[in-house]
Amino acid sequence: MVAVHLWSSLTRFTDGAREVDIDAQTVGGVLDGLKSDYPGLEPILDAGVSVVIDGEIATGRHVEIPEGAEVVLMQRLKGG
Amino acid sequence: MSKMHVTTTVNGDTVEFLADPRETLLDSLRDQLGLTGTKEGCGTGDCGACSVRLDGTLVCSCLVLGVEADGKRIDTIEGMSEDGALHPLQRKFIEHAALQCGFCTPGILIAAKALLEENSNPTEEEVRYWLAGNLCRCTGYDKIIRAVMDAAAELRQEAA
Amino acid sequence: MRYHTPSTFEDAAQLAAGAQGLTRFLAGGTDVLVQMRAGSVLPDDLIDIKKIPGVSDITKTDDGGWRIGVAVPGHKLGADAALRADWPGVVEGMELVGSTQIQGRATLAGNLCNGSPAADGVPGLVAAGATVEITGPDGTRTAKVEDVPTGPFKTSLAQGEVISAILLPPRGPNGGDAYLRFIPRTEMDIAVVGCAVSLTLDGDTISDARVALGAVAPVIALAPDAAKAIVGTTLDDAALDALARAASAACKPIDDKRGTVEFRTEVAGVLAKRAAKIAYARAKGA
Amino acid sequence: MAKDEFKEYRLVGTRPDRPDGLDKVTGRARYGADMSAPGMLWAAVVRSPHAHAKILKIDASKAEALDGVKAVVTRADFPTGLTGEEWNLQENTMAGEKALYDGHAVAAVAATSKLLAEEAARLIEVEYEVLPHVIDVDDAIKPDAPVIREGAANASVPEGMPPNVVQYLDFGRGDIEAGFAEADLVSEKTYKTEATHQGYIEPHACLGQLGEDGKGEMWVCTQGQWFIRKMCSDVLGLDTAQLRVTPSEIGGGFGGKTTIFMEPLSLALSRKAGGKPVKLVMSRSEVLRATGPTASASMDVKIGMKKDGTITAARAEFRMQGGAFPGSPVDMALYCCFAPYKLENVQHIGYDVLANRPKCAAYRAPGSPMGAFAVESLLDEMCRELGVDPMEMRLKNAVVEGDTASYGPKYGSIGLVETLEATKAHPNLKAELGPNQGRGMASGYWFNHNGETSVSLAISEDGTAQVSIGTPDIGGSRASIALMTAETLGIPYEDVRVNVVETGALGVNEPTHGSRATFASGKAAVIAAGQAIKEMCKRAANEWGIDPEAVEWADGAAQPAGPNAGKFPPMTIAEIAGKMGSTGGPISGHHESVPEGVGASFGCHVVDVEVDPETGHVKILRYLVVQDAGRAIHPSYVEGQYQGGAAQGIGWALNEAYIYDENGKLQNSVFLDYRVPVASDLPMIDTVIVEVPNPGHPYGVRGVGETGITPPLPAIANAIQAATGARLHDLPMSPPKVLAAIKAMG
Repeated sequence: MVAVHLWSSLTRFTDGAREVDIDAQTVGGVLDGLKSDYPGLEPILDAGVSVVIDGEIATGRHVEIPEGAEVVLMQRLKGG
Repeated sequence: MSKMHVTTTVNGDTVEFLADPRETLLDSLRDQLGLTGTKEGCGTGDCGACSVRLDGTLVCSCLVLGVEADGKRIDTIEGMSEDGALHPLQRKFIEHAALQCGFCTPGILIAAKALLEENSNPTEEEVRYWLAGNLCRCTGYDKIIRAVMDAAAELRQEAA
Repeated sequence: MRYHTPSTFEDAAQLAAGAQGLTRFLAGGTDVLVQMRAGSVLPDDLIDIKKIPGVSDITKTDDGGWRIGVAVPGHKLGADAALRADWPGVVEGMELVGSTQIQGRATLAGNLCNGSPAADGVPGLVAAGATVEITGPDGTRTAKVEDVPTGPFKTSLAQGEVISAILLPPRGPNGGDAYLRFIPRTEMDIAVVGCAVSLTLDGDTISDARVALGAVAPVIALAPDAAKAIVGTTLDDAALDALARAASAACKPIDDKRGTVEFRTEVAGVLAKRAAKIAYARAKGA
Repeated sequence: MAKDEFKEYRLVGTRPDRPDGLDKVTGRARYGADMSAPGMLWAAVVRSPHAHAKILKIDASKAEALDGVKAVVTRADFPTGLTGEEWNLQENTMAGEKALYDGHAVAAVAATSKLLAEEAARLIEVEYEVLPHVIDVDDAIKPDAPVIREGAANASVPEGMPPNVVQYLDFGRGDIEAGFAEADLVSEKTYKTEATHQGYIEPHACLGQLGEDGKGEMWVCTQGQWFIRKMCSDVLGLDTAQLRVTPSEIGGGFGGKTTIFMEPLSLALSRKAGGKPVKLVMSRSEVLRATGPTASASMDVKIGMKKDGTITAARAEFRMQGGAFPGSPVDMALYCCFAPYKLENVQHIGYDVLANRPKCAAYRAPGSPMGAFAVESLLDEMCRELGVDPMEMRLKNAVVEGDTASYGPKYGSIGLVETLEATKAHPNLKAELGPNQGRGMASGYWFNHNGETSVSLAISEDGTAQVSIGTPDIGGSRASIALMTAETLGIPYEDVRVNVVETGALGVNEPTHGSRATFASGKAAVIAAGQAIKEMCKRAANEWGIDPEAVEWADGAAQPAGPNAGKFPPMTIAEIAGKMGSTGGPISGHHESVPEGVGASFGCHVVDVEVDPETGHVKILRYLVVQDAGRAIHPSYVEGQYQGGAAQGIGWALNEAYIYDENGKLQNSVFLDYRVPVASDLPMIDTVIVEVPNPGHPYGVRGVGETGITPPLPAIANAIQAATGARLHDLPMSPPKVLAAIKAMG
């Protein structure tokens, strides 16, 4: 199980939960798990988010999530 | 709207072209003569990227008509190095990293050369005011000013 | 567009008088070419007056005044030490127009004929009491510089009329002038406020003065009350304050992208004081 | 990490001439508008003069009747059915039912000459029905504001929000009210920033060609050729691989050239004109009216502070408009605004709002400068009120490795404290100040970015190396990548040629954005060089008849690793390369990834100003930039990024702004009135490169391009207060505003 921290306005789709447990081993698994557990999140996740694992932005769906890692969902970062 | 025949000297070479009288010297240089080193940044005389010398005078070629060049002498960035040797200003710009994107560089080099011909030992403030009509958005001007001052020092040494 | 290069002002005037569509005279071109590029002015006939003999000359007249050719660019004006010694305020006004590159082309006459209320070259001429020689299809006349602009980008020149010279009066002894403008940056801006002061001293006392304001009204104009405030004084603090108040009171500015009514009004007074001090020092020979 | 613990390198950290320097000082370098093609046409664009208007009719018959006019396109020439950002891009390229801002393209024409194309454009008649418009973000967010587009809001926006809110954001942690209750001083203020433009000196330019078969080519000035390819393909309904995009040299971008504006128009015109190449070059006025300036912002910030300077809680509520389309950087602004501070209790709320302005693009650290203006200004005001030294306050609350960032994740290796300490030690802080002079300080932050990256390296027959990269060189990155490659291979810097290549030559690369080129392309080049080294060791091992594992690479040559490997003289790269045809073929390396290990960069700026109390004119006397570069590969170009960022920030702070009239028309669409700093406006810009190496990069690189634009806005506001006592809360701090603020103090 991975504990995923969400930003506040997403809690509308998670019955108010700021942190949700998802059964997944990878970033892709987390995103898919979020969608299936909380369908309201789907358009937001599809619009693009960053998954931050222990402070580092994951580089793709394949990235594995270590045991006990801190997982934070953020808007997708871009730059100039 | 008939075109006019223009004969002019560019970087020492006599050239001829046909110009629509509405066409700027900048467009004549770039589109008729293939001298694309002179750049257009604004078309209104506010950025200096199109700087050239017209009979020795520093001007914005976007504010000169092609037909006005008839019988005149024009110097552009393409003529700045002589016999394959870079002008000290050109060398110093590379050495001091005085360019990032390089788009304003030809105009600044032309303008700086005109300054050093008029004033071989300019102060930092004089360089800054002389180049106020040459916008650079990348460098904050610091390294440009240093490169011009250093080139001036080298030219003075050569002259001494 | 037809491009003409007449060799006399008479020919230039005839060309313009006979033209059917839109006509522009081309001297330095630093306004006309910008307008053509923006598509705001698309002339049918463009009359380049730079091939007329004498247009690039600056000559001292027999009475001790100056005749400035209409194609004299700013950098050439600035390089004339004798002219600068007589009328430094006129010269420094023109030198503030644009960049080094613009100075290679832009002319006093063009700056005047463009009709901008913010023209930096003009307040100095107005304060100096300069006139222009105008050639038209029916001959030549002269006019005061301040009578040329009639509104933003409008002039009193009739169809076919072209300015053929700018005439400065003799400076005379114990005189000095100065021009200051305010801009947000240090260079390359159009004046938000401009102020020229020309004065003559009798000992330490100002015997005669003219103050001209730019960018604070539809046209560049004299501010007679501002001049009155310093005539008869030694430019002491009270006179300077009165000058500032009168200069501010003469303003009829607008809010625009370059400044506000309040700002222009306030700064007109500040610049009038500062310009008067410089002109005074110059008159003293400092 | 102290400097002396540093690994010293042969090349990394030196300052050689940049490889493209000669081309750029001789006028030979070819930028967007410098390319021509046989049979080429010129294009011009017809743009809306209205801020918001229904397009009733477009009549191009007069234009089409001109001899030499070859094609006219309108939205009717584009495919339908696009959605999301693809639709946004298409709509921004060419207006459909409505013109959404002054300058929005409504038609385009191609003709045999530039002057003819412009004349034809003037003859295209467009009938409009003018609609009510809205420009200011605080007006646009009102419930009764003119509605710019129904249905543009995404799923993040709760029911009942005003109609122009298209994205809503709310995140934070801790107990914000409890945090404020702990404070000795709680302050809350509102700050506003106006839109500014990247102001690159090169206007957008492209030369496009597209045949009836859907195959096309484009030469274009861009930060990202693959982005251009994908976006043009989306907008025109093309197969992406059929379009080949070659980047020109680029005359500045700063984020503004990471997307499309008019590029699809040249392709659409080309297709309609029978496949003739079409050149399209924007005027400066078109650049300012119709490309991608940054957002304008209205920001409420509330902070609680103890007497000793400890921050107990912080709350930010930001409203930003990024034009008539979703995408203002309100999210980035919120992420960055409190990033330098350790916060237990923090809350962020953001609204992305539509207005009748051009679609914003990225601009150097998008969002971060606005947020910093609000937060760093308020912190300075609070330090004044409490009598706390602003530097000590920053040190006391500074984040360090392992801290949780205000926006969520934990920080890895960062150099904020080192940056602040280096600032504190700088002589500029001891310079004496005269009357009407004041000093201000502020911090800034940018995450930096990795992005899709693909790099190829090949060893040439003589042992020199070529590196193909996909990130256009916007400020000297060829030099830094050549340095790292040469360092790794053990060969001279001059033996490496770095080529920025077209879309056909590599896998997909993201643009040069997010301060990523030297980090990402550099890291990939180093890995690719490692692969080539491994292969060269193998070739030497085969030659020597020993195990490849027994060969190591040093000083540009294969060497037996230790005495057990046997005694062989080193085999140089030139020797190995010279025989490659007979020893197994070409030697190359290739790496593609989204590279891990991005290192964030903090900066601190200190500025001294002098304010004319009678005119409000602000003169910059002294300017100091201190920033963590991780490791400066080519220090001159790192300094250049610091200085350039500071100069742009100074312009934003003092005089740059989008100015609209009451009809929503842009009033300052030329450089005369869009006032970027000129040479005489600035002093020398002092720099200190702090080097806390990024463990995620083989040479310790952090991106350095963006952080530098962030601190100037608040630093100058803080300095103006120090000089005059007057506090400015709105940008730009132009003379009329400064004078009014001074007068308001009485």
